[in-house]
Amino acid sequence: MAFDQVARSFMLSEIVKGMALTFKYMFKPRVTINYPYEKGPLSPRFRGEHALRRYPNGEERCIACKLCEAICPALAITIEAEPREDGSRRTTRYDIDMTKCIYCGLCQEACPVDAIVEGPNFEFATETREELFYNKERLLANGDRWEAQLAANLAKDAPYR
Amino acid sequence: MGIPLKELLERHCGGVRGGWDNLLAVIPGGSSTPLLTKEVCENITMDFDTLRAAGSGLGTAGVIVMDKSTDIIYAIARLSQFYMHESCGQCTPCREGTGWLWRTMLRMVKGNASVEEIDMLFELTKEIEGHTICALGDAAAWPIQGLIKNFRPEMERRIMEYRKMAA
Amino acid sequence: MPKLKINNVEIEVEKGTSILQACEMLGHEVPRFCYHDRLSVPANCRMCLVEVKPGPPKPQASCALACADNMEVFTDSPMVKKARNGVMEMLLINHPLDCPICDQGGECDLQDQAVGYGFDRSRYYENKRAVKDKNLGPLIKTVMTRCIQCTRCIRFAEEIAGTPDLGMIHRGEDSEISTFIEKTITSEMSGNLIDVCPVGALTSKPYAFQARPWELKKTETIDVHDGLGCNIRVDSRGGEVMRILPRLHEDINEEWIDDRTRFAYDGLKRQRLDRPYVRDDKTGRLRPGTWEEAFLKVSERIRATNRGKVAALAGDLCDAESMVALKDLMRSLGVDNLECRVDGARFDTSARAGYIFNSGISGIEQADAILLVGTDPRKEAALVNARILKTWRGKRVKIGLIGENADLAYPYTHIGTGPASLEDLAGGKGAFADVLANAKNPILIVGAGAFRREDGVAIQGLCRAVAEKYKAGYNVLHMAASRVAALDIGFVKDDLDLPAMQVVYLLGVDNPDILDQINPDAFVVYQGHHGDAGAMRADVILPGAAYTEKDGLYINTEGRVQFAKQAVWPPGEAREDWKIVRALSAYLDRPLPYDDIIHLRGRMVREWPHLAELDALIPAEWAAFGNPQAPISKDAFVPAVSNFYMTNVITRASLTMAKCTDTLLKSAVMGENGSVAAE
Amino acid sequence: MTEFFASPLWTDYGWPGLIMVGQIAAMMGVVIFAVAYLTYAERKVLGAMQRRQGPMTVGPFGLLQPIADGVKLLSKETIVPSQANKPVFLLAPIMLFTLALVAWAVIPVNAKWVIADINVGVLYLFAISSMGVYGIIMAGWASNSKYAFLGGLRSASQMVSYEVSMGLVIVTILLCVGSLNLSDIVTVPRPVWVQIMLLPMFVVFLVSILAETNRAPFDLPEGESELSGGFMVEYSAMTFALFFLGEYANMILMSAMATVLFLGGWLPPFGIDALAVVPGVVWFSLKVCAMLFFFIWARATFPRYRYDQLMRLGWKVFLPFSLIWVVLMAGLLMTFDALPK
Repeated sequence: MAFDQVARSFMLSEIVKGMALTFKYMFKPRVTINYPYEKGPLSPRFRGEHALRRYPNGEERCIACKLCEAICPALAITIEAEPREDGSRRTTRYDIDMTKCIYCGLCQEACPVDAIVEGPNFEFATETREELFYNKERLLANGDRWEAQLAANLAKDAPYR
Repeated sequence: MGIPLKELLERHCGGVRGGWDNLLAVIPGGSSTPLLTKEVCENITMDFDTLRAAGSGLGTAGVIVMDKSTDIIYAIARLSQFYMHESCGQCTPCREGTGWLWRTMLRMVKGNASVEEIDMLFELTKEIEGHTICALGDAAAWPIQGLIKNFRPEMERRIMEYRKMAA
Repeated sequence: MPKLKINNVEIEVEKGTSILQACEMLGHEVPRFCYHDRLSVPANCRMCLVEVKPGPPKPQASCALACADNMEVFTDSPMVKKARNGVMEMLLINHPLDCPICDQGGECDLQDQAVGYGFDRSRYYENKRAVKDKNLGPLIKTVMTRCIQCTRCIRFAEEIAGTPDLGMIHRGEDSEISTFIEKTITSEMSGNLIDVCPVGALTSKPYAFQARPWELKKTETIDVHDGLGCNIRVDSRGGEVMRILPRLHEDINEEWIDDRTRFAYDGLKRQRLDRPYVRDDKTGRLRPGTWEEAFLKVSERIRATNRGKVAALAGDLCDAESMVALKDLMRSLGVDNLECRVDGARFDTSARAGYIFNSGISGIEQADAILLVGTDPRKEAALVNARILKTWRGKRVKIGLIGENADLAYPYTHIGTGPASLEDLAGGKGAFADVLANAKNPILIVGAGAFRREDGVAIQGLCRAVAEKYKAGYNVLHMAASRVAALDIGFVKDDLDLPAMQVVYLLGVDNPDILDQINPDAFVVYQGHHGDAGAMRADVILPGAAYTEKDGLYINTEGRVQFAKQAVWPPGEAREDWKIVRALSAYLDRPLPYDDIIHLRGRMVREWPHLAELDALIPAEWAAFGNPQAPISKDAFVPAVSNFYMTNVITRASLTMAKCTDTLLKSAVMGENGSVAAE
Repeated sequence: MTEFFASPLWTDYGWPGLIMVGQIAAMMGVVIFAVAYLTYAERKVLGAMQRRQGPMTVGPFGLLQPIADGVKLLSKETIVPSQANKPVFLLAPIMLFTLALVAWAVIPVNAKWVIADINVGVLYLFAISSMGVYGIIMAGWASNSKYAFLGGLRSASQMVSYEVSMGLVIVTILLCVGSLNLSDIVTVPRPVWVQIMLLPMFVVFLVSILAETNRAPFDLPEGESELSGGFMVEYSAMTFALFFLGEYANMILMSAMATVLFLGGWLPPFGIDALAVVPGVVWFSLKVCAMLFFFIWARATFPRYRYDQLMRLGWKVFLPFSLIWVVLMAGLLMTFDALPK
């Protein structure tokens, strides 16, 4: 063992250095924020709670092509469809099991009409599991609630798609 | 057969309107063959091999002569319309392609197009040519090919003009 | 035998083979839209272009070019690739590209091939063409804008279905497929247009937007709507049958199925018996009960009844297993009143050759003269009719018909309407007798309906006489999927006195005629899957499984044994039929000696070894059957099927079939158009 | 009544007893309050060193967080595992907590401010703190869980190991002081060179009290990442809270012990008399706080020791080192005639 190593070990220099480091850090600015009162910035690509969007005229976008259902790696999406009265293709059931969802965003990628999107909302904790089984009404309501931001996010991301 | 084109036109057909120098282009074989410019017409003979070598064909040998008063792009566009109308609709390239050609040509007439579209148009004719059951597809393609080969500057000029107008 | 090279691999093919077929043999995929194995070749889609040397310096349509010696073919040269890319671009410019809302999405030829040959963006900025949708009736949905004018549908309607209802109108860009003119399609095989169409222009109307191909469970099984045992694929999702598609079987259905087979599946979801019912003693009405209650009631009544007064009848849709189980149970009780000919037919069952389709369905193609007796094959077995049409188109065979005049999609000689004409033929009289006599390979197709009369056995004998006289193939065309199996296992009794029976066990019997013969005081047990005529008459209902819900053996009219697989589970408390019989046997203290289907099959094969020969056509030994000497009435043969779309409990419960009956049979009478009715 | 208050029963026993009870209550109150805010301080300091916020939500700057935690733990259900030895299981946390409090009886927080100024204070303190290991072994054994059991075993050997060197450290102190009374230890003056010589012993003592209180980097008995909580894995609610309180009370106790032994107790630092205007109890508290800060600081800095390293350090480094130092100190004191009279 080299002399300086022994010396260092006896002088506890590593220990002192380590403690000096932590002590120094104590006076550095905090990197976290006081979450529920302050919020950090979100990317337009942030993948939060799902929403089903509508066209500006109120017509729902989803055309029941089932591509999101097909691509969903967690098998969280369930769709049933049939012709609507006017003959157009629409879902009769659009369920997302949010307990299964892994927020990969593939449904959004797959959607040819930008109907299913993952919005900026991440505060949707619930008290019961049942509340996390989203149905079509819930998803459309989400879409209506977040539409302004969803549209803005999509527009921001559009040049890169 | 084998008669020089110039002799055919000048001696036997009564000459080009306004004199030989007023010649713009000649379509040597009916409407379906690529056109020949005046320079080529100078000393070409009307037979299969020579015309093929010049990038055209004898075809039906129905010679169409255009003098300088002709809007050459419009003339070819009119031919495209003819072929679109005559397409029977049986095989795909001709059914779908002739309409596309005509519509693009219409825009070319006005100049409402981009320069790249001239290349696209040429490629398009190549996609139709040789891929159909009968020769109507080829026939629709060739006049446009002749136009692009020989009168591309004219087409580009028109596009630029249109742009200026629009701006 | 031309020898040629494809992609530098030498191959020798039969004369007349197209290059496309030769490429397929070598495993080179050649894209195509208009070409279809069973249809004529128009070579108009131009997708199958290949480079051929020697030849003009342009690609050739491989589907229309026959192989010749010393050809050199390239399927993946730059020229070919470029040509196909060009054609694909042309196909797509006026295509709406609405795959997300198209039912063909996921199983679309255009989609698949666009992946291989398409460009990733469009250069076409002009307006796209839109085409008005056509009304093709209640079965086929059209989105004609998606049509790529491959004309497969036109050729199918004309060549396979024999109903030239479709055609192309206008020309050039404006050409579109249409019906002649503003009519619906009247073919009973129209559903195949959906399969034939390479894009989403023609899709299934009842299935519209219901499911995607990738989410369906595919079960390969056998159809029971007619006696042919068509090979089908049942696509199901969860516990629901979503659609039915044909499966290739060259000797039965080729790759077609008729509309009843394809579209009657919604009948499987309606009017189902999903729990046992028992007739209440006080009110006299059926009320829901438990299995225990039902079994106790049935076993009580059977115990209390003289065994000679108990009968069991097997209906049209039964599998062989349930009939064997029922027969075993009845035998162990000492009951021999078993009958499967619930349509009222009478014929001699002593010789197997006397009740099967001896020539085989594909054997029709070898025939050079066909005599149809008391049958309308178009309604009774549409695919047999298609096979006759194919034969007729191939070599213009002479076809004769004894029975009611009908539109059969091909010309035929109408010989007569009753047995008298048959007697004439047996005696060598009449013009068609010469045809038969001169034919090398004549066949006789007798509809099962011809035996539905008092003198059925005599008719059968007469037919045998005709067959023997002209050395013709003798073929019975059964309509019930269960019939041949029931006859093979001996589920028959010739002199059954049904009105005298006090307990009648109906295994899926819903034929009103035979139900009317049952004594009104008799105790009736109905085991089946639909609440139909039989269930209405029943005192106890035991809910069974439909053909998509159980594994079972079926023997088709040719005597071919086929295995049907379970696709979905029976609804509610319903169970597989043989299991119900097995459970009942325990209540009667005669437990059957098998607890699972493997042992039951083992027991079946021990007694009838031919049941183990799956999908094999075993020639039946020719023997004397029928009685030509018996008295014969002069009555004309009565058609067995009046409404093609309503032949059994499933079709009667089907909304789609009801719509077909409504629109196709009432508005446009089938048989009004097209082919010559009589020469 | 008056005769009762005049009687010796009251003057000799009643009144002093009452005062004693008052003193004990006050001491307990202070200690428990200190424990509560020690947890808060720990979270805040750890947070700061990791550049986080720490508790922020309950009360201003999260100051009410310890109370919220206490309420939460109190209101939860106490779960006793079905296979556990119930009496021992429940006794263990009570014992641990009680021991942590009992030791405070001899700690002088100021001149004459001590509940029981006994002559053998050091021995008492040492004995009581050593008994803490029984609580942990009992908990580990009674839980009937392999994690708890393993944690208990580790704890036993760890505490025993470090008590040896701790004992030697105390012996060194006693050599310098010549009394077992804790107040004496504080007040007997030490020459500067003695203090310098005691510095290595202070380091040994610091490390040993870390190990003795199962604090990081010697928190092997708990070892969340390997034993999922160690000896108290099966404890919940109030029983868990008692362990928690006991452990933190022990920390404070050990800090107080270090203060008394090495840092001069309630005396102002560095013997500066001018600072004596500040009451001794404040100096005592400040010194204890500094020690506690060291505890937290060490936790923020060092990763957990491996078990064999822990044993090596205890037996092969500290034990020989402190033995040599005891002999050395004794020799020096003898030589320079600095032994206390």
